[in-house]
Amino acid sequence: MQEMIKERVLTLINEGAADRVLAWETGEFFYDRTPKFFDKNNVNDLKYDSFCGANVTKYLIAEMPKEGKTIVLVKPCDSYSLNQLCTEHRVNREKVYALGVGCRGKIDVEKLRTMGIKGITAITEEGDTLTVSTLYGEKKVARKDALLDKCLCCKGKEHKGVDEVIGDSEETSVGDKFEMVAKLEAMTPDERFEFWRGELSKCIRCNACRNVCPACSCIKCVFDNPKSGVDNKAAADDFEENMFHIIRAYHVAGRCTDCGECSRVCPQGIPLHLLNRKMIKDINELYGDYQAGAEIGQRHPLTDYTLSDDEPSVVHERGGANA
Amino acid sequence: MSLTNTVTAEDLIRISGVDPSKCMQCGKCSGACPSYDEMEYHPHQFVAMVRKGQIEKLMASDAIYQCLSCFACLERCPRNVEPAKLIEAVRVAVIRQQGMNHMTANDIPEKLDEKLPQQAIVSAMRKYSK
Amino acid sequence: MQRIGVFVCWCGSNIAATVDVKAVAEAAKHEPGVVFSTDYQYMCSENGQAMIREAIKEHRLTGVVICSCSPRMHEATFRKTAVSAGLNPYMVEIANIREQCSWIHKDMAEGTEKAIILARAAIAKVHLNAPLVAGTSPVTKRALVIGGGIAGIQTALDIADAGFEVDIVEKAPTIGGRMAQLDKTFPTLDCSACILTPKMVDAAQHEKINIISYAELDSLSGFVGNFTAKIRKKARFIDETKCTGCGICTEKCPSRKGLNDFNMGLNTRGAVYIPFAQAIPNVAVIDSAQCIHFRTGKCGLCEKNCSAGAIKFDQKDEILEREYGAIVVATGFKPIDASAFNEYAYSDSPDVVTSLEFERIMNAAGPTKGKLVRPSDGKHPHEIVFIQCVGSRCTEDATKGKPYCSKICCMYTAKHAMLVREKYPDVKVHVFYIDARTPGKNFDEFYRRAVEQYDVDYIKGMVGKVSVEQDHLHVQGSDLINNEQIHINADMVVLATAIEPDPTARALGTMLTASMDTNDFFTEAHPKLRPVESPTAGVFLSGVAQGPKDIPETVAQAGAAAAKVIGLLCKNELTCNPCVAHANEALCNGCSQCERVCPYGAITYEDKEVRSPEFRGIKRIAVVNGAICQGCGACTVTCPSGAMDLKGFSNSQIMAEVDAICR
Amino acid sequence: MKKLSLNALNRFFGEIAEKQTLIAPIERAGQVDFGVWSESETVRLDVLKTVKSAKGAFFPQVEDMVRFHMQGKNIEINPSEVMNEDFVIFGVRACDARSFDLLDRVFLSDPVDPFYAARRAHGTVVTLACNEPEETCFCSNFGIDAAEPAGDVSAWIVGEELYLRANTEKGETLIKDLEDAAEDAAEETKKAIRAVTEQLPFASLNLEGFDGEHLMEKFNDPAWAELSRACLGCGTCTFVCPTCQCYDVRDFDSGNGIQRYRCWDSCMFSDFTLMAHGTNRPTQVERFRQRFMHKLVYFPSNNDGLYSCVGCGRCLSKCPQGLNIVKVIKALGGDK
Amino acid sequence: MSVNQEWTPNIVAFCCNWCSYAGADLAGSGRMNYPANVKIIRIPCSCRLNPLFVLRAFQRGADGVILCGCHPGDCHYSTGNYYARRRMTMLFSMLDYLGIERGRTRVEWVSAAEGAKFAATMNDFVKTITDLGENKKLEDLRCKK
Repeated sequence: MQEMIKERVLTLINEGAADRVLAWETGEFFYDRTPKFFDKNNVNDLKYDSFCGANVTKYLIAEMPKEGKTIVLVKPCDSYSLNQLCTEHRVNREKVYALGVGCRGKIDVEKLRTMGIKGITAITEEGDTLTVSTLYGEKKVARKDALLDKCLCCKGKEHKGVDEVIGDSEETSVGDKFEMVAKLEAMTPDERFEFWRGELSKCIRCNACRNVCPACSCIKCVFDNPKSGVDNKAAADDFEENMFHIIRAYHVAGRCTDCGECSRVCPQGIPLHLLNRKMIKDINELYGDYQAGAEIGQRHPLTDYTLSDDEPSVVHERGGANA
Repeated sequence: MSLTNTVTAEDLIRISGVDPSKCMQCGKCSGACPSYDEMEYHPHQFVAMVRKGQIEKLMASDAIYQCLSCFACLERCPRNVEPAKLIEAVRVAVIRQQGMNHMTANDIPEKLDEKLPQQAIVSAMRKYSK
Repeated sequence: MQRIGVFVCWCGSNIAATVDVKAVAEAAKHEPGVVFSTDYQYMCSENGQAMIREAIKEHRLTGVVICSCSPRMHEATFRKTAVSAGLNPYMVEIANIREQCSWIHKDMAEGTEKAIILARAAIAKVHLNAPLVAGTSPVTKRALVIGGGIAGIQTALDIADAGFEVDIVEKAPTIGGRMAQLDKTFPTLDCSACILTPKMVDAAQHEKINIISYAELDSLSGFVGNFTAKIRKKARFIDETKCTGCGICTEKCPSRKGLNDFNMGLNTRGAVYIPFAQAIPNVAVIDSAQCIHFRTGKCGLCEKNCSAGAIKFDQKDEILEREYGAIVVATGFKPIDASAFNEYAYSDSPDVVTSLEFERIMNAAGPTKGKLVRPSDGKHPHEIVFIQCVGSRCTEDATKGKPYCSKICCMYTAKHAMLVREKYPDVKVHVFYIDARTPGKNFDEFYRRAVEQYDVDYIKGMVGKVSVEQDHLHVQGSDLINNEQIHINADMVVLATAIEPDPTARALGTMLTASMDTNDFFTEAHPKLRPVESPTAGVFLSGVAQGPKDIPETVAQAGAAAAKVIGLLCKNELTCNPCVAHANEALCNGCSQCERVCPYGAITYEDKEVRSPEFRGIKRIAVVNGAICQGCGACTVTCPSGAMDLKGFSNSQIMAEVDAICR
Repeated sequence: MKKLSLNALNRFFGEIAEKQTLIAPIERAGQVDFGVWSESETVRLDVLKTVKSAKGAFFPQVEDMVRFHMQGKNIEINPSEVMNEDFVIFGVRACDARSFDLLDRVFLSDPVDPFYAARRAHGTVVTLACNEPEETCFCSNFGIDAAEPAGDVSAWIVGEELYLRANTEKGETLIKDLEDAAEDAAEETKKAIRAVTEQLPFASLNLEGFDGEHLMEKFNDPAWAELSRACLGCGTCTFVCPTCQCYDVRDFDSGNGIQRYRCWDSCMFSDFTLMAHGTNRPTQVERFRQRFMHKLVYFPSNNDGLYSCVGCGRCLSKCPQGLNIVKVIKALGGDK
Repeated sequence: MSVNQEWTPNIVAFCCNWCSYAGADLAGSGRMNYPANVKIIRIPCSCRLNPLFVLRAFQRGADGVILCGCHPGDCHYSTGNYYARRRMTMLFSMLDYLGIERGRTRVEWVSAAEGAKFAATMNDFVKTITDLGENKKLEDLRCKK
């Protein structure tokens, strides 16, 4: 597929349909991928394989003032982010050629590490099995066990609103994506509090979740703005840890496409997507099913209303026993 | 009929769930009442008298048994006062003071009468089997 | 750093009885930035205001905090005071220590402590206040009156007499409204048409008044002084400029099945009709749903017979776009549907009629030419029962009745009873009533006349049931005074049905962003002090649209609304509310979320060159039109970056208040 | 050399914790970081790299400095107390142990940082040799021997035994009651570690040219623009880094007074050293360059050629977009 | 607040200018009592309430936060309270999800004519918060020193 993509990109650039391509290059290890802009001279370094988990669409924002058109490689899930960015006028769709690329789920090397696999030197894929070579011998792992968490709640194999698709995709989701949210909802408030304290207390406020998030596209975030009254560079206490994540989830509510980048990049492994997904679940249940980024120009549920919306007290009424 | 404990308006309000202060004495309940002529006190008077605390008079009156519990008053009231429930409450108060049931389900067959409408039996059960 | 003065009002004993005002003034002294603090019996008095003015000058105050009654009461007063001392009016903040403190607390220590906290919050806020300068916007010197009943007509006449242009938009083919349907008016019993039609003619002939009949408001944009209305002029299939109102077409029309709305459906009319003889404009209208030509393509008798050539079957709805400075809502009322009350057998017998139907029956131009007959068989009735409060004062079911008193029923029922007895002394008249409400000039005298002079049988009590029997109506009711149940065999029953706002009002309220109460009556800006203004600037209220009222009250309110409109249109420009939203260019992402929640369309976007530490170059940013923005703040919360903020209620000001309260 | 059965480790920890605070790599919510030990915590000596480095023991992410309190119109000033209790940090790896030397050069040189100095004086460092170095490790480039970690006590895991060797008096005191063992008990383990270290992909990076001599050349290298392009500007690399020592001093207005504290800052952040006029590193290119220039050029220039990187490899595994110091060294170093 | 007394809750009430603030004034005019620990902040419309303000109040030591606005359909700005309703629903849900006690936050619609409802609402809310006790889960200890 990688070669087909390179060929197509080159054709597009040569035809004058675009000037550059936003994709991935390989890093220091066989498994790390860095988003990169290529032109026709170095497009040969373009890499597309099972390690290209990163969602590159946010890089388009900085590209907008430049002349010409950019091809962006989007996996099915990334296409939602692209549409959402266009809806919010952060990306001008006319300056982008969205090239959908097939995806059968991306591999999470961190996951292999947490399985206790150390010193990874190579991974070969054969069907549903991965063979992991390490400094300390070879290990076999089922592919599905090594997928990024975001692939486990895959939004499907369909690219939304792209100009063209290359390669086939597979849906990789397993079970109900709201399962963990529902599990948390079923806990008592104190249990939930303990759960989130445990998770959020790990936060080092590196801002990776925010900076990678395609919805967090503010030119200056409130948490960086001394005039906002809530800025800080470190969570000085529990309250600030909570507040940062509450406000971040709230600011992206209705706009979050559930791309899962926040959890992917968190160095502390905080399941941040569970915050966003809770908002998505609530929106679906209270205001009707809504998928941010499904198309350009949607009016998101928090900038909309109906006369018969539930009262906020519905929050207290739902979930009965654990009130 | 011996009245040992004093029944207050609050007791009746609690038993019936009726708020007599909502009544504006329009008399539509009494205008709709099929037992009006038999009753010493009429539906609107029940409401007024409960409001004034004249409970003993009501409890002593046969009017409480002349009410058919047809609920016409309740249906017609423009302000949801529900006089029938209040009358029922007075009956209940009387029965509670008596401390025993007048009628059990077993007594019904012998009392059955071809001419008696079924509603009357139901009503009678309501009245006497507290 | 601001130099803040704090002024604590005693409000006589209203505040001083439960708040130690001296302690509040003393505590305020220790707050940062406070350079002067004092207390006084009545801050709003001339002496109090003089004290504030002097302090502003003497202590070079940049901010003022008044601890007094609600800002809704005297904020404007104290802002003016500040202006007269050379301070920007928006540098004044009020701490509400009366309504929200001294009046609700009994304990002195508690009240004082809370007053100090409220003062601190106001001080914290004023630290962040900035002088605001109100912008101005021009005023279009034309008014729109929605509804052409007596309320609308009177308002339009008064405005036009002051020299301003007025458009009346009336949804029916003629102006005149409900009053045109009435026979006589209480308490003088003069003929309704005789006093109304000259007014209609005045309106039609007034050079400043433009009547747009058979039309409805389609949409409205803009703001006080600058509304743009789109008015849908429905096709009447008649060329208004040609029709002479001769009425030949209405006679020739072969379709006679249309219910005559003007006569409350008691008789029928042709597909082409003129609602009533004195209609204005005196122009026919074709009911296309009924018209044979529209249904079959044939007929066209009217067209053939019209010598003026006024019939236009191909006429289309027309949209007029007009600009206005002010809008008056005079949409009036309709009687509620009496069929919801099964007990009165309205649906079961044609002899049970509503009062407005009875009004038409009694009217010389009505379906019976003014002769009192039973609708069922045309026979003369001998006994009539009037029932009051049908659906009024009814809290039972919102879909059925109305919780309010409709106000006019007692009087018109007395009028009806009296008119019947006057014309037909043989007819027995009973009136069932709950309370006879007759406050008004000559009202009670009128009612007593019905009882004493005309021998109308007033029965204190309500009807529980009306049943249709062979040739009469059996009425069962209670007489509470005689403590008996009454049974009457009546020939007719007249229901004094409650009145409710016209059904078009709700949609109009939304279009005008004018608030309404749960009963769909338009809300006044203040129930006592601003009874003819809507809270939405530039929208005024006239007649029953605001609440039940009789004709003289309606006319009075119509005049008052006109006066308010004139006051507005006299101005060449309006001062805008300076407490509006504004976008910080450096922070704005141009994401368009704010635009989506703005109820006024005050936000637009433009590409602009911006230089900030985070961004250099051209970017899309939000721009707020300060004349359109009303300052609700919906945009400020939807903005994730905090670029959008509200002057006078900024993020930092509100947070400062929170901090001060939670300290 | 002393020895201790790994089974007895918890008892040993308990003995230490009776007298002083014990900090060890413990697992919380699925992640292993240095934290205060108690019997209920799970110690994970098998995990090579804690997410955050050990520097937090001496230079915590947030540290209160002084509190101001307004009384009427007077200000009361209460400086925070410096650390005054002994503590032990256990399980520090060779790379992190070296980072303490680097931090010392910053915080203990004049003017001495009293908060850091107090923590250093009260802390006893127990290091642990890296039995299974990972592919991201490259400490050997900076003269660090993963088999011979520094610290007050050095430790090795050999089979089911832990061997400990005191390097300082503090260390001596800590382990004096343990059972004696042969001095060469860990030699085989050390050999094995060194054998792996040599095979690591980045065992020998070419650091040529990273010195004061070539400062301008490196500074002006056009490669920075491309290298930094994917950088998100998050602080992950700096916050997991054992040698990053930048902090910001901030005031928090609590309503009742001002709490002045310092917290880690990151040169990757757009508001790093933001001043009234703006910032002198307006784009991510400058910020990215700053971080690596500091580690590889400025710091060694001022500190006898000592690089401000210890090769722990945390940035290699944690950067969300696969950027890291190795990539920079390869792009700008001798192998360019 | 004085530290010597036993704990009483501190409650911040955000009231929209047009309905609820006027309702609060009416409660005052009617001399309807409610506890002094309720302090009102006037905002132009319920839709002006930023979730940040709610969190700020909790941070600074509020034990309960209540938002009062015009009844849905009666907003002075026609749509403000509809947005507020969704926003607060989502915020409350988020707080609940994080394990913050339900009941610390509330929204009530109080019209300018509902002085009695305002007072009754405040009495009830104060009681709820008193029963819930001190806000420990969302406090910033620095603010309590």
